[in-house]
Amino acid sequence: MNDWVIAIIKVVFIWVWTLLVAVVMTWVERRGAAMIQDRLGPNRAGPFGLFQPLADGIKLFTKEDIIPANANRILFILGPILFSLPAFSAYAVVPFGDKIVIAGKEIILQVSDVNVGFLYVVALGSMAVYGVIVGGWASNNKFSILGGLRSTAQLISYEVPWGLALLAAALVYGTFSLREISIAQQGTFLGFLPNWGIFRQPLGFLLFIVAAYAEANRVPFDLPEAESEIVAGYHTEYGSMRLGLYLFGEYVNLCTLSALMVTLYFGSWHLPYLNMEAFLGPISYGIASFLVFFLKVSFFLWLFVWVRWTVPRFRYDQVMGLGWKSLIPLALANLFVTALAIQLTV
Amino acid sequence: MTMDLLKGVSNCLGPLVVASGEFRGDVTVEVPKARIAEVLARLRDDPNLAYDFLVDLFGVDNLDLYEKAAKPKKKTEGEGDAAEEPKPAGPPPPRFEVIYLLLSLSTNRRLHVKVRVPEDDLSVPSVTGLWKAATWPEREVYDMFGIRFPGHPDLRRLLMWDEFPAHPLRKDYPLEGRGEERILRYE
Amino acid sequence: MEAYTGSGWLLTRLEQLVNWGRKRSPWPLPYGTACCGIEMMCALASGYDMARFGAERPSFSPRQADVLIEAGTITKKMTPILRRIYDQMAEPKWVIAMGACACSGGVFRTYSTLQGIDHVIPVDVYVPGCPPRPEGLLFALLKIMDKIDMEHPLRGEISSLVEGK
Amino acid sequence: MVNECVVNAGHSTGDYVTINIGPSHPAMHGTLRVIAQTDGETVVKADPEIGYLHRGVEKLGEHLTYHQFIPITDRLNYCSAIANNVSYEMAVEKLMGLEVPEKAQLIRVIMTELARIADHQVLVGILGVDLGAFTPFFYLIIQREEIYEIFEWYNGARLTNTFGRIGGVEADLPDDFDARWRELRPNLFKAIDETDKLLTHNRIWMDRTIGVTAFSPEDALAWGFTGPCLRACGVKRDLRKDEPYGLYDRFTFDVPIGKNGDVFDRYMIRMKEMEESIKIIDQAYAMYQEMAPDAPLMAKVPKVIKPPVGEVYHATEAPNGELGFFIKSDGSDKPYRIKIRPPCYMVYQAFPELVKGEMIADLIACLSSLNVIAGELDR
Repeated sequence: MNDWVIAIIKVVFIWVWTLLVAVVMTWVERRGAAMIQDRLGPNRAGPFGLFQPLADGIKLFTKEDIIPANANRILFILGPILFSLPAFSAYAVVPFGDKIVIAGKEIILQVSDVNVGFLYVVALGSMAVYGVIVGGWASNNKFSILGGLRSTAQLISYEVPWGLALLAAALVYGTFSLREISIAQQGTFLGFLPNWGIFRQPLGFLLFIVAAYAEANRVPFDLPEAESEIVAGYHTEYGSMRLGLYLFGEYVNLCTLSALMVTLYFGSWHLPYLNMEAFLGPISYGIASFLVFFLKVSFFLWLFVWVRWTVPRFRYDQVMGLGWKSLIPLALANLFVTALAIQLTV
Repeated sequence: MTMDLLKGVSNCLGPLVVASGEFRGDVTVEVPKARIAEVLARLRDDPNLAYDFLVDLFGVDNLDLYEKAAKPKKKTEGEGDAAEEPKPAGPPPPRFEVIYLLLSLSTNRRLHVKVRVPEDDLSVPSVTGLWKAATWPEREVYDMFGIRFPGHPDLRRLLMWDEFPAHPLRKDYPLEGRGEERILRYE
Repeated sequence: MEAYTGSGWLLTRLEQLVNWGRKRSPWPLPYGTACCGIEMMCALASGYDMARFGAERPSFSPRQADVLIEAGTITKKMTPILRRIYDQMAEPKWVIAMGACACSGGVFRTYSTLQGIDHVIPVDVYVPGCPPRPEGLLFALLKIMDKIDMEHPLRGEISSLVEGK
Repeated sequence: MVNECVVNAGHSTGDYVTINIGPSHPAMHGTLRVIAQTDGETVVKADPEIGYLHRGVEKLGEHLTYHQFIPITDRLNYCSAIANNVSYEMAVEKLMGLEVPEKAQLIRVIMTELARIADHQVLVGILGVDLGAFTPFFYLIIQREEIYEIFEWYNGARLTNTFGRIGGVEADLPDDFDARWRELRPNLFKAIDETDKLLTHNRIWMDRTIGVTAFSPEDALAWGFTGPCLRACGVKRDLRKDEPYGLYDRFTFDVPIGKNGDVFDRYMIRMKEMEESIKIIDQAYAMYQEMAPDAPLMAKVPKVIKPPVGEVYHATEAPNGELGFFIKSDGSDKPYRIKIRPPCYMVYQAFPELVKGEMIADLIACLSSLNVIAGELDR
């Protein structure tokens, strides 16, 4: 019974946390863009415009819900849901802290420690493409279908280097469980570096982050919704809260990807050269590990915003070229070298 | 300098020059309408003149000008009524002009070549074969004056919508239009 | 039942919340056809920064926009397209006619120019000027916000629901 | 039949998909429309449709007096209204045979070059936005606001300036031009520099622009290209150098040219021309400072302008290329016929040729780099 309550609390906590981060992210994105562009950004809704996402949400909720006459109704409704659900679900296996001991009971800060958490994340990551293609197709709009097609091609192409980079990481840690990977990153590597994934897999990390940007449809890979080319891409015909779900799902996606990056390559909740567990109490250690994790995630979230407002976007064939001609060979080489190194050292 | 230019042009074109003039340094030659393509080709290929760049091409409606000349005292104010007024006696001079602005990139000299188009034969041979630059200007002249250009690859209206009933830059078309509205059928 | 209909407390509060949301997030559809489009750009850019009022994320898809900023001349050739764009926008929607041409045709009293977009679509705020300064557009946006404040978005729906039962 | 392609852009035929881009499309600048036949992402055929901003300017000109037409010219290329004003005024002055005082000409040069900078800033900014890089646009617009301030404080309008009069200019440069220019000048360099750093050597930017919609000089001349688009193809032609009007023969400046005539070259030409324009302003302002403070600003012009019967064509180098005014006078106070030769009209008609076989994203990049301003395109 007690375990059930804890599990539910954890699920609710992670939902609320993800939702909150996604909401704050929309604010960060706008204010961040404004900061980069020498503007102020939204500052009327609440203090520093913090309630801006709330206002957007209320407005989108109360807006007329249009389903175009020629659209496929069922799929049109299904699209945004298919898009945003996997993004939420993927979070279930990502550890957001080490453990917390309350009243003698040790609680792992992770919704569920699946031993194939890795595969689960990859599988759900590829689910998101259905939301895009279904939405794009159901809209019965040429720009939407173009956006949907671009997205499909892009996601499928980048799934491969993404998966290969993950595979190399899995080889290094010898496990598919994200929690075990996190724990394995404690201590130092080669005596002076933190024992983080990025130092064991530098190329893998680069491949992962490029592929993650493509997976998240962010600049420079925002072709599915390339504003100046195909209006709004797959969600051209979407208005009201359905659009809200698409926009929201994107930020949740960013959250998941950032969390994954931190878990795999940036030592999850570990601080470099510092074992927090040694001098913090059981409760404060739990909180501190969560905060460290959160700080690292925030940096990667900000990186998404930063990159978005700095670089132009690729062209369709260049995206494909980059994916198939550069990333996949590199990822294969990375995997091979990793395997070789492990074989030699073991 | 302009005299040299005029001489050079008449040497090149010979009897094709119907009339020529000069105003503020701009030299204008008038040539017969039917042979405009030949004239422009000759001007372009002549090594001394080398008018190798078509700057622009446009039409002029001389309706009011002739009416004013016929009745110098009374100035017509409303162009809308001008069409209904009786034409002056005698064979009317050609109503429209099409003017070609040429430029020589090597010598930086310009030349206006003019053809006159009577109202009963609204067609001028197309020069799109010589310069692709003439494509849209010819369409525009067709749109605005109704002058056709046989030989043009795609002579459609350019600025007004396809069903527009008039040619707006003609002098007998009122400035504020005749109340045309564009109606689109949605599917 | 009283609380849900008429000017009950709950309804009024809810309406205020909805109005606040709409007011703070008027996503524009920047339909800049001519000179005013450049001034509209300036209003969106750093110097004037319309995003302060939440009017960010220019939505070129009419489905996603709230405020149609019609900046510039509408010719008769364009008229049906403007009408269609307006029709495609989801309720609630507002229209700003920016500039003399959009308001009345401006200096272009000619055969091809529509003499004011209010011949084809309803306009909420007119901004005079040829072109108006970006401040003019910002003021128009504030006027739209005032207008939103005076609306009762839920009243009609809820009372018809209640009375229907 | 004619109607079917209007809003719904026709139906796809055969193997190709017809995509209607515009007129309300983020990259179409409000009033352009391209009906593209595409094979996947590749454009097989593009058919631009114009006229959505045809306001009847030429017809209107026949009903306005010579002075009244100046404000209408503002609304041709609204990114650089002053260049249009000056071009029109010079055409009328040529028609009248007027000699404009030197000081007025210097003021014209200063203002025209400022307008050129403002125009190029918009182009570069919008090109960035259309390729997905939003930030340079904002950096450029900030400096553009400062140029606007100079305009505004000279004649009261930010955008549609109605600068100058036939026969001269209406007012002397205000006293604190010196201070303002000294403040603006480094900022302009800074904005150009920042944009340069953000874009020019950015790998993605280079991939997106170099070699995209390249055009040969022969084709460019046959299609009637002028201005930066022609220079990008490698033809050194600038009316300020080749047919110097006004005082342009007194200034030293370079005419940057490109090699391939692709989007990157068009972008680079604009970036370099901004710097050249600053050079010209420096020289013109130095010459202006040497003039007597009470030197005349206007030629002797009658109250009512009635030019002699005749027809003239006068062209100037507007930011987009050769902007020419053909004016036919019948001796009355109104022009008998005004024909405007807009620079981007000729450039844009080659659009189908330019984008054939390129991708949809390139179509957008190409359109932006041509700087098609609907106001002067459709008139």
